[in-house]
Amino acid sequence: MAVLHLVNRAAALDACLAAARDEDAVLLLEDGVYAAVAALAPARPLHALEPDVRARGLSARLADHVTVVDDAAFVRLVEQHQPVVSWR
Amino acid sequence: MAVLHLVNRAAALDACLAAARDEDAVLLLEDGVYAAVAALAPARPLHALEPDVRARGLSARLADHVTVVDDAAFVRLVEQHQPVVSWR
Amino acid sequence: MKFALAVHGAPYSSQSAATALRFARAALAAGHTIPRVFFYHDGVHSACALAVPPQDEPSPQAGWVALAEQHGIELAVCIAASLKRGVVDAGEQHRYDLPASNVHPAFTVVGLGQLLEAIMSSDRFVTFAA
Amino acid sequence: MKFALAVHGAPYSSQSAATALRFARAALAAGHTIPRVFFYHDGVHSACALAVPPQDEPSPQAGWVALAEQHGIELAVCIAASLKRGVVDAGEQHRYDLPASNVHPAFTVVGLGQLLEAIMSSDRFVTFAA
Amino acid sequence: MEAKHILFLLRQPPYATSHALEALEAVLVAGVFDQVVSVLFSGDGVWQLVDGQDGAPLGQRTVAKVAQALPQYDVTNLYVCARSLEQRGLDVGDLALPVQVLDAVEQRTLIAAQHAVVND
Amino acid sequence: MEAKHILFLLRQPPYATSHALEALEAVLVAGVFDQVVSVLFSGDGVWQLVDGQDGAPLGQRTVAKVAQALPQYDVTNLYVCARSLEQRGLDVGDLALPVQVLDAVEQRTLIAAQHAVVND
Repeated sequence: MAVLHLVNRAAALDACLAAARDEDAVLLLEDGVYAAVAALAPARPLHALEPDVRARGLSARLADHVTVVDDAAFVRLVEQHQPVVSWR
Repeated sequence: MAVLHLVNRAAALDACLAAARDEDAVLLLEDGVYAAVAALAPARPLHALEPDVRARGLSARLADHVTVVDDAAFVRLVEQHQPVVSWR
Repeated sequence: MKFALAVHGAPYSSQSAATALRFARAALAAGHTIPRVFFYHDGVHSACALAVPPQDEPSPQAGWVALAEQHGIELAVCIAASLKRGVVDAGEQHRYDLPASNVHPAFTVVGLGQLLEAIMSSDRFVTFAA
Repeated sequence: MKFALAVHGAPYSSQSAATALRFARAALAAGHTIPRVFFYHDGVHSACALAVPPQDEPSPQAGWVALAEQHGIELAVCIAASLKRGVVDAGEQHRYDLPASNVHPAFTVVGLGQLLEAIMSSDRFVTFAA
Repeated sequence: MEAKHILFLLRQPPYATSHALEALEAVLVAGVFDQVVSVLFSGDGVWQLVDGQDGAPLGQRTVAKVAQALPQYDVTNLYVCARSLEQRGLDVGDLALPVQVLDAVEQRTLIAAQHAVVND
Repeated sequence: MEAKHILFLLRQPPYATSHALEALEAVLVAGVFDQVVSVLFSGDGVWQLVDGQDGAPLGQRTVAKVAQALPQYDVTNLYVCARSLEQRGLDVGDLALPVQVLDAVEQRTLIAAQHAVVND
């Protein structure tokens, strides 16, 4: 099964990506969503948590390849992946 | 008067050095002392706080240009500098 | 599915508890069960009954308490982490001769074994890091 | 010299309070005075009277209390930061109808103005960051 | 008592912790003390200034709104680090309030002119 | 109940916070539950392993000593990230206990084989 990586600080994304396979999913949340900004986002598929994106005023500033997901979709990502790994 | 910069996380040293003048003093403390390790230390005079260095097992691993200081010398640095700026 | 959650951060110094609470609501709404939420490290501060949130801000604790009552979730506070941080129930108050206790009655103080038990008996384990 | 100190981190989630305590001892030994230590942000947890440190580890709070008594230091806890984190004295317990209070009597709950006053009236201001 | 030069060096991002909000509250209080108060946003602290924030989805106050109140409390020396903006792909057009952009040399001069620096 | 594969991913440096120590305590407890327990030290977590530590100057327990107790609690799958060591100028000779060095591919395989990952 593919792995779900949760990243709650932008600075932790590098370490996460070094340990993630192409088929694994990465969800940016909390301060991790800053890594989804166009100027900063690495070139691989990323998810970003909607309440965190919106609160920080980042909705219009994200890279094109970032998928914004709500809490219900966060739950579906957890259903579909194992294990769930947190990076900070 | 010269400035005293306190750095308590290694990752904050870059930002500190961008804001420090040559005559300013930089004291690494707490997790900041990891930036004093030979493999990581930038080429400028640095102080590192002795109890933090010793606890982490770093006494023999520091760069040559790092001066290890005890709490009494920390106090003297504060006497001799103004302002004191903290970076984390 | 059965989910086990761990909360590692304190309200106001981390979003950990707030994110976990929203996730828990969404998971329950999707039909999943959450037998236990384990509060570890600074996460134990969520159990403190003495916090007064700023006006116009929801109480993070009230959210947990309501969810636990509605869905039979155990709110488990790690004793090894809570005792040193001053989050104590009446039993510990008595044992250590402390002037008061402050754990909200909806929370239960437990040992670290309960974290492992929750992980072992669930389909997914999610840590909400500090 | 007169030093003002600010402590921003909680014991066990930051060395802030422990480093500040060692610094304060060294400063007093060198003949300086410290009229006030201001506990802000998560630093307010240092005032909680219910913490039980692990065996063989010194109590961070006992160190502050002893120093304050010997040298007449005001241990000032910021009310804006402490109330939301569940660190409350008897006055706030009464005002907000809380089940207990937990501020150690050696600490005083004050407003943010006291931080500015301490900065303005001292020769050096040192923040011990979280 | 002579007026002191007090700089608030704000480097924490908003929302994940209350450090940003609590530090801004301290700035507001400083504004009423008749000191020479300055604020420098740097590092992830520049995110406090970004336009379009809305704390509501997180049940929090909107941090940029608090920052916008600073001039009303007589805090008008508001600065932002040029390099921190650039590194994040931001410019002053992205910010919710007018602030003066400082390069590294200007920041060094600002810091060295202070009696005290308060950080978040 | 089938034995689960549980990985402790330890990335925090020791001493500044109690996260490292508390996470190691959880590993020790996990050791008695008859599960397949592994520990991966990575990022600043590798500092937990460095030889010559002494918590006494900080009034704390020595974290490397706690890590050294892991094998006695039947936790023998101990791994460290090769890149994290290199970045800090460290090699296995600097460490206080024997651990197996994993490259990035091996770490990905280890993580993907887990039922649950506990982080610090």
